[in-house]
Amino acid sequence: MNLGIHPLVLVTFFPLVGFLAILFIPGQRKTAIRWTALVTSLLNFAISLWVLAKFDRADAGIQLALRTPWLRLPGITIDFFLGLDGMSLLLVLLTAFLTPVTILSTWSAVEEKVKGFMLFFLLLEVGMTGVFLALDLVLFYIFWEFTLIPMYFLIGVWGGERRIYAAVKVFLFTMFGSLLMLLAILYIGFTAGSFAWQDLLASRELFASMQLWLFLAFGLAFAIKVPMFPLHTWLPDAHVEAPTAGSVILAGVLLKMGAYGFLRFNLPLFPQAAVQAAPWMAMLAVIGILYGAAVALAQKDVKKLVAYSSVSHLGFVMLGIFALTMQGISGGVLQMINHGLSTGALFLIVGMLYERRHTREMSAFGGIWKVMPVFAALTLIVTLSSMGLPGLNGFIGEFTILLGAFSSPVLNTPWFAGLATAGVILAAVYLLVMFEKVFLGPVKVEANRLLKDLSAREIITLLPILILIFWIGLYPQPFFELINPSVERLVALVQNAAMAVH
Amino acid sequence: MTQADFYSILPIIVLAGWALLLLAVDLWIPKERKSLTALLAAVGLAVSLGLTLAQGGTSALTFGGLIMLDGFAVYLNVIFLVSGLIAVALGYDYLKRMGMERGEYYVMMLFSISGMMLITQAYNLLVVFLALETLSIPLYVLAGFAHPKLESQEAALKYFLLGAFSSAFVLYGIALIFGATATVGLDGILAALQGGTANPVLFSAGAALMLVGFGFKVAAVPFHKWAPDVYQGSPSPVSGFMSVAVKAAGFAVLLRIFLTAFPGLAASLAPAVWVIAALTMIVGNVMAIIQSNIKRLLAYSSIAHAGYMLMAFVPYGSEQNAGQSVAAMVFYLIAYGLTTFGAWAVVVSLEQAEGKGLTLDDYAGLGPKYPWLGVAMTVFMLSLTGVPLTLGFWGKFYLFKTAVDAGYAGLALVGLITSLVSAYYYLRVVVMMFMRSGDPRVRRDGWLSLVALGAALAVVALSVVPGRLLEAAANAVLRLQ
Amino acid sequence: MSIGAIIVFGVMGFVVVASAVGMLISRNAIYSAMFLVLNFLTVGFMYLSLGAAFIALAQVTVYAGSIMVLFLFVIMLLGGEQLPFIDALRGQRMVGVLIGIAFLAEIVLYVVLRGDPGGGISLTGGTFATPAAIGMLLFNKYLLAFEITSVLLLSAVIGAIFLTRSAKQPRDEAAQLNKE
Amino acid sequence: MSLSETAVFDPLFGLAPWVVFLPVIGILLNLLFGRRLGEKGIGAVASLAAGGSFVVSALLAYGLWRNPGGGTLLLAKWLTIGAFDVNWTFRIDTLSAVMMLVVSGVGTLIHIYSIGYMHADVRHNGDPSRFQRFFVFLNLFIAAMMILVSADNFLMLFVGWEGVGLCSYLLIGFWFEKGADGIGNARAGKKAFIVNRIGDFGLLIALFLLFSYFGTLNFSEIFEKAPQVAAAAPGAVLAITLFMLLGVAGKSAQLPLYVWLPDAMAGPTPVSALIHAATMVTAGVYLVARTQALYVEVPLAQDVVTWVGGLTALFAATIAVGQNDIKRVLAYSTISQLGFMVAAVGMGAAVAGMFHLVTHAFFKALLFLSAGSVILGMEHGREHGNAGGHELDPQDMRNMGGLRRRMPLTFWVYLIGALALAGIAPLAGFFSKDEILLSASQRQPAVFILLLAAAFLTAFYMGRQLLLVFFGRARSPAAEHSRESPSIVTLPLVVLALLSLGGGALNLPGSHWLETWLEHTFHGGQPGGFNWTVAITSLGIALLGLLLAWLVYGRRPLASAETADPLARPLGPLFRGMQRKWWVDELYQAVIVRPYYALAGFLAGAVDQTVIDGIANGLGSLVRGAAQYWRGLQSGYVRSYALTILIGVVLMIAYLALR
Amino acid sequence: MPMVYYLGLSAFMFVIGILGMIIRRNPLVVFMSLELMFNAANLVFVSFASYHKVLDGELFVFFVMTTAASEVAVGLALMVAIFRAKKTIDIDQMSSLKG
Repeated sequence: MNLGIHPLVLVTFFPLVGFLAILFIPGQRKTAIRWTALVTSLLNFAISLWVLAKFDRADAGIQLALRTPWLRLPGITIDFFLGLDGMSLLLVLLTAFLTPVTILSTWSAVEEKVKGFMLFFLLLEVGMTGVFLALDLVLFYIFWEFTLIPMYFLIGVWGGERRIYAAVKVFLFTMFGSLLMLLAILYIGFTAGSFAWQDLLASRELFASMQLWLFLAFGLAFAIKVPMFPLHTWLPDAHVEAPTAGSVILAGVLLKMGAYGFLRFNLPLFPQAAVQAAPWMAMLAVIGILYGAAVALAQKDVKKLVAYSSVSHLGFVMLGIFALTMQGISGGVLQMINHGLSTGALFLIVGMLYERRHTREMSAFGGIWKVMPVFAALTLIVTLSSMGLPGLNGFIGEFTILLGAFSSPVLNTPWFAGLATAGVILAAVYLLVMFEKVFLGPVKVEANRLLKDLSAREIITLLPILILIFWIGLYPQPFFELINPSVERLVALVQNAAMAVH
Repeated sequence: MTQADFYSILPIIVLAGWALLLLAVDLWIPKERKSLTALLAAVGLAVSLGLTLAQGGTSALTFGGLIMLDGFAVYLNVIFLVSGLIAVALGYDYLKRMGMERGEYYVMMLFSISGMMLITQAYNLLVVFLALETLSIPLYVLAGFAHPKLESQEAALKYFLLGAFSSAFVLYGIALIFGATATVGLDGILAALQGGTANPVLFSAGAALMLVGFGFKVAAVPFHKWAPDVYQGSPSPVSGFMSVAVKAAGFAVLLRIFLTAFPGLAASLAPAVWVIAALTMIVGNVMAIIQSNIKRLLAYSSIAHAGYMLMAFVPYGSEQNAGQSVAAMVFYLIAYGLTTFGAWAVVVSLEQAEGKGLTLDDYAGLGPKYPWLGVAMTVFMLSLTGVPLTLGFWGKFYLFKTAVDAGYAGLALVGLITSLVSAYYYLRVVVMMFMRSGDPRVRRDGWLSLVALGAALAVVALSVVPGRLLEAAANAVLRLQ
Repeated sequence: MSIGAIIVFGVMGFVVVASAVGMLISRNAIYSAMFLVLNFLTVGFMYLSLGAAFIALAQVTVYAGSIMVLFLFVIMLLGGEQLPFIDALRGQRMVGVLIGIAFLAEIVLYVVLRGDPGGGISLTGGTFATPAAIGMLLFNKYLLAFEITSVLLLSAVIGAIFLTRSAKQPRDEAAQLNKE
Repeated sequence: MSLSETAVFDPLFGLAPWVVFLPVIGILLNLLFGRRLGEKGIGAVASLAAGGSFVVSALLAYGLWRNPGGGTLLLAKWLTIGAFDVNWTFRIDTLSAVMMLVVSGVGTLIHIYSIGYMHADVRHNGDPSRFQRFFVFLNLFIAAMMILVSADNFLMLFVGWEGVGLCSYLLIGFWFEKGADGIGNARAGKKAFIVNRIGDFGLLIALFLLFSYFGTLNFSEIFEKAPQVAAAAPGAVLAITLFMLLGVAGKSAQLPLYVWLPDAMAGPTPVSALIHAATMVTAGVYLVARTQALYVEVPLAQDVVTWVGGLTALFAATIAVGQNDIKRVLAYSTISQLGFMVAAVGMGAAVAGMFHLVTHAFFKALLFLSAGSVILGMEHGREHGNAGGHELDPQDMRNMGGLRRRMPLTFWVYLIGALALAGIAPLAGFFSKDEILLSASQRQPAVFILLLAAAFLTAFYMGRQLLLVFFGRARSPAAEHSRESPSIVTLPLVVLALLSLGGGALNLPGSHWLETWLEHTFHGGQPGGFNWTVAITSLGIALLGLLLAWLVYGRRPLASAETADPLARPLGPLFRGMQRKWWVDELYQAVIVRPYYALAGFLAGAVDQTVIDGIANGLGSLVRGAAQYWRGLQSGYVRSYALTILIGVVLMIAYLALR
Repeated sequence: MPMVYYLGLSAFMFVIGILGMIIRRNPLVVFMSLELMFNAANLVFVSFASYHKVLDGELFVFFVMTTAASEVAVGLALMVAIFRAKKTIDIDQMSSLKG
């Protein structure tokens, strides 16, 4: 295959074209920079759709693989190895979809150092796409770590008041986990003689004796990223301080990298360990669901509330994954997309509020529905999607996850799913409280009376997300058709391991 | 002296000879035109570099067993010579700015590099000792080059006294090894060891004392304490040179002697080196986080990096790992050297007379004002942290891989955790540059910018295609024994 | 091994150690230097007794002679200052001595006694280390080393000149620092 | 019960999705073009959408008449994951047809009523732009409710189930800036949603259990397998039914989750009529009726359901006695009546329950809409009355009195509704309630007593309400200046009054028309009957209640709005309990709400910030502390450095020596 | 003579040299102590040269002397320079760089 036109290479590295173009635009020409970034990311979205068109839904395996040796170290070769299956394709699509949306949202939000912002943003897109496509452990690790850098700058330079604290915290937390993962990667490479995912899948017996430790090392990295309770404390800080676009991408895509890591590596490579750890992971997931929901309720800052809601939502994803059933995992994958859309949209909404009032304290608002009816209506839909109202996307994910977890033979008890279902109640509590405090009641603060309703650009920013929210809620079948084959394979693999364990 | 003998040390002869010549020529170069001296020094280094590269692929034991020419030596000599070129580039403008434009800088530099090249090629402990002194004595002078600035003098004195102290340990160690084996040639020592005629106690004690001496040179804990003070007090280009070239020389001789002559000692020394490596990584990184002076910060960082390299040194004794140990270490030397020199170039750019411009606060606002320099420094900091898409990542990756392959996952874990600590202080520099506002003053100098940007580019570009470099490192290994 | 030899060795050994201790504890640097000269001379005699005549000679001329004279010159130049007794580093002396003794014990107990190569040195082999033999070795096998030494000495000389010469014109900043 | 019965798929069944599509089209039209359509246009579009739905429902019913076996219609694949497979499938059978007819029929009437009511209401409340929003929500409700009742599987039912909850939330908080502290209405909406979510939690668990024991969520398959599964795992079916009961309790406002419904009266009156009286709240009853096949397998669950219904019926009735807000009385009455229905379906008398559901929809919608008419009249009177009593509550019955003369039409229809509710023969309520009482007397004598007591109280509080509102003298200027509502408001009242009058004909003893109709869906249900003893007892009790009400409130009408209730003295603390709703809200506040808030605060502050984040930051401080300590060792003294080297050497040699 | 005697004696010299480095504040005396350490090593070389009858040891001592000479040259020059600038040679005064 010709490297130059391989679709996966293109979809991964295309943003670099925009990167280079922006590099040569003078910093004062903000509009030109914005348009370049937007067009680049839109083209990349188109490329991702092209990849989708090339994808064979019936095939459960890795497709469109590209594998060339990259480095030869003594006894082992590191490959440049890209490839995708349904799960990764969906996440690549999500990335390519959210990036232009997010760039559009920065139109008026980012006025300072636009050039740098867009440069980092496009770099971030490269890193994120790479994470979902890389099938060589080392290549994966490189993309994984690389995403940290642009994110670090996005938070640290364009963030809020305590941005530096938040940026460093993000960096250190993530790095802590990934360093242990690196150790595990090295160990696997040493014992199995390869870093390529498919080789390792075939030869996982070679490191089976250590797999619980390897699972934990990988798991720590991913759990921090997800983030799972109690490793989540970086997230609220990061979200609160990050600029809107950063929060959207952070919640929308970066957190998914953790969950994706579990699916791509932890389950297939260490299946027995996964089965053994499943109850514990599920327990943490459930604690995360309930805890995140409770803590979210106590927040005064809208953004922090949404951040903690992420902890809760990602708990569902993790519960689904560690149900280790078809429904659980498929639901988990879909819920990743859902969370990306709903929470991403919520952050966009918070950003729109912040742009108007320069505060995110809920007490500064109230009665906004009266002033900004369109905004309120859109927010309501997003909020409902986030709390899992049937007919919208969130429900489909949560329901299938809970369904999968409830009858999971690995978890072997309905308690996890039962408690998690209680999280559905709590989600309604904090989200409705949020909606009430911001949008309902009388307009108490004078400054709020003059707020302008959404502009056409802002509506266009939200609209694609809303369409997907309804689409997935009402007709998720196409999405599941993408996910199911790969998940089926994965579940079969893990179930065999479970048999071996019991 | 046969032709082969001559050829094997030709680059050294040329360099030392050039230094003598330069010394003489410098007398006629007026004070305003010392740039000519710099240029001449660079030419000498370049010539020597060319000759060294021409030596590539050959392997010979010459001077009746005193000198070894092999891929390892060529590889490291290239490092030394390139370091020299960079140090000249860094020093050229710096000396002028600081009002100490003296030709001796270049002469001393060339002498010191000759010593380094010699120590890498030395195959006899006597030559090792002489080369050690040859590389050290000019450095004592260079450390005090900014005299009568007190800081510089203090640095020179500390470096001198402690350097001599550590030399004494090396010497005593050599003496014990001579006592144990009745020879000072590395081949003879190996033969004595393998023949079982060596006195094991004297031998291991001697080796331990030598380890102390070289540990001092590479600034391994607990022999590291000179480094922060000396790096801070010395002129910045010299500090940069020390943190790269001297460290490289220290590791070169360590590898040369221990791998060639002492492989049997590995088992008994491994735990000690393990502890030293761990301590070095811990202390270096932990101490760095509270530094506010950039030079001191880089000094502690260089201590930490010595620890990482020692990590790969721990398993040097086993047959299957020795090659990888060396490859990993020499590869890391390149990665670390490029990165560190780049960082020092930025430091030199910002340093002003009377030691101003050296605190972290002076870096505030660098990013927005001088984006290229800021980006370059960011690249260096990330590379030192070991974040992917920098050469530093591959370097660390290789080191950790070596440690893990040899069964030292615990040590690798220490390394990883301390890397995390290091991220904190490296990021502080980035934070300062990009996330705090300020108005830094930067010296615009072509050579400095070339070094900084060139190094940054190399660090990133080579990380994308590190294949050739890894190959070179792997080749540097095979001919060691 | 005759009693006489032991007595000679004992006396020399005592002088060596005593003069070393003397150097260590003399408060005046000149006394220290003189003790060190005595030490070097005694060691030189010991070399002689070991049959290393050439080295013994070099020891006396180079070490006890030129090097120590250089020391004395500098001591005179700097005024042989006696430093106040107050030690800024509390406990340094105590700990230093204790650890030094520990080190000595280690060397003696481990290196010297456990590493005892056995046997002794016959002090009669006069023909072994002749100056001629040394010369042959020096200019054949160690010719390179000899040449390295020349570079080494040269660089040391240049360094010494550099360090002392430019100090004649102290710069303003140095002067300022001195005032502080 | 099984698909196999669908011998003939009537072509009319193909229309089924339109019961949902039409309201959705209405929503879209009103959303997109609402501004241009104007109030009339909006109302017309929305009403036509609902009316169209009714027509489709009627056609479906006609189809069912031809092919009573019913059928299912697959609209689209929805979710397929492994063994889990659910689709958007509509189920057309006699039960769903009844529900569709009720929902769209009553719904259409209320849409029409709302055109007039909301025209006035948005102006009273000062935001005419919300007229459009109201009808969008109303249509959305119809759509969601239709999904609920026409679903062929539990998941689709759940979509409707929560969808109607959402509409309820939106409409309760329709005037979100009004109510206590300006936020009361919004809070009421939130409360409704959350309490319903608690119920939904139960329903969700039931769904999961269903899937894990039946492997499907389709009605027909589940009902078919029910006997086998119940035989194999009786505990599972019990759990399923009880968790489902939790959902029922939430949606149909049964103990202990009834608390949201009274507060829901914050919504505009048509909403109270449509959602919180006639249709949505009966979804729970519908669910139990729909899943009779499961309940009949576990008598214990049936008993529990019956008891919950019976207790709720009595409990809510007692509270209704103590209320002064005209709508709140009706709200508690609704809860009470829902108790009747739940008890009925719990006992297996599904037809009786459905019968009461239908008649209740008629007369309770009538009562609410009439109450709305009263409120409109009061609001009009408040604005035109000279005394500027703008704080005067137009819903407080103590402020009314004597409205009989000022609003005669409203009075008459109200009277019909009230008597129907009280169970006076031959109005609709009498027959349906009688059937329930009969079943209870046969199967659960204890519950029969409870229901009888509730029936007595029903008659009493309805009598009290009639007397307070329409009789005596006007007790406020607003009441004096009130006037009859416009015809667009009263027209639906008349229609509903007629239905309340004659609704009993649906299932008259003897004809049992409804029972025959529903039998196609409920197989093997016991045939209803008629028992003179029970009928006379219930009628007597109702009359007794009315008489007592007249004795207390009719003989000596309240003098003024401030006069204490005549019951307050004789009943003492008992009456206070009725008035204060037995302090249940306070109890929940103290036991659940406040502790949860406190817990959230504790977790966010003490646990999250202090402990968890503290550990991470503490590690950082630890490293920093170590560095500070070691910094002291880097003293700058060269001798100290030498000592460090020596220590290193000593340790190394020691290691070698001791190795 | 037993070899251990020489080893022992050199050990004493070496340790005393170390102590000089650690205890004394006069850099000249420190420097002398360093020379003492070198001499200790030399003694080992010479005695082992005689013991093994291998001349390399003695030659080593010769080279040590030359390096010692060059070190002394640089070291003393440094001290002189410092004395000129600071008017004192107390090495404890040279502790401004720390931490």
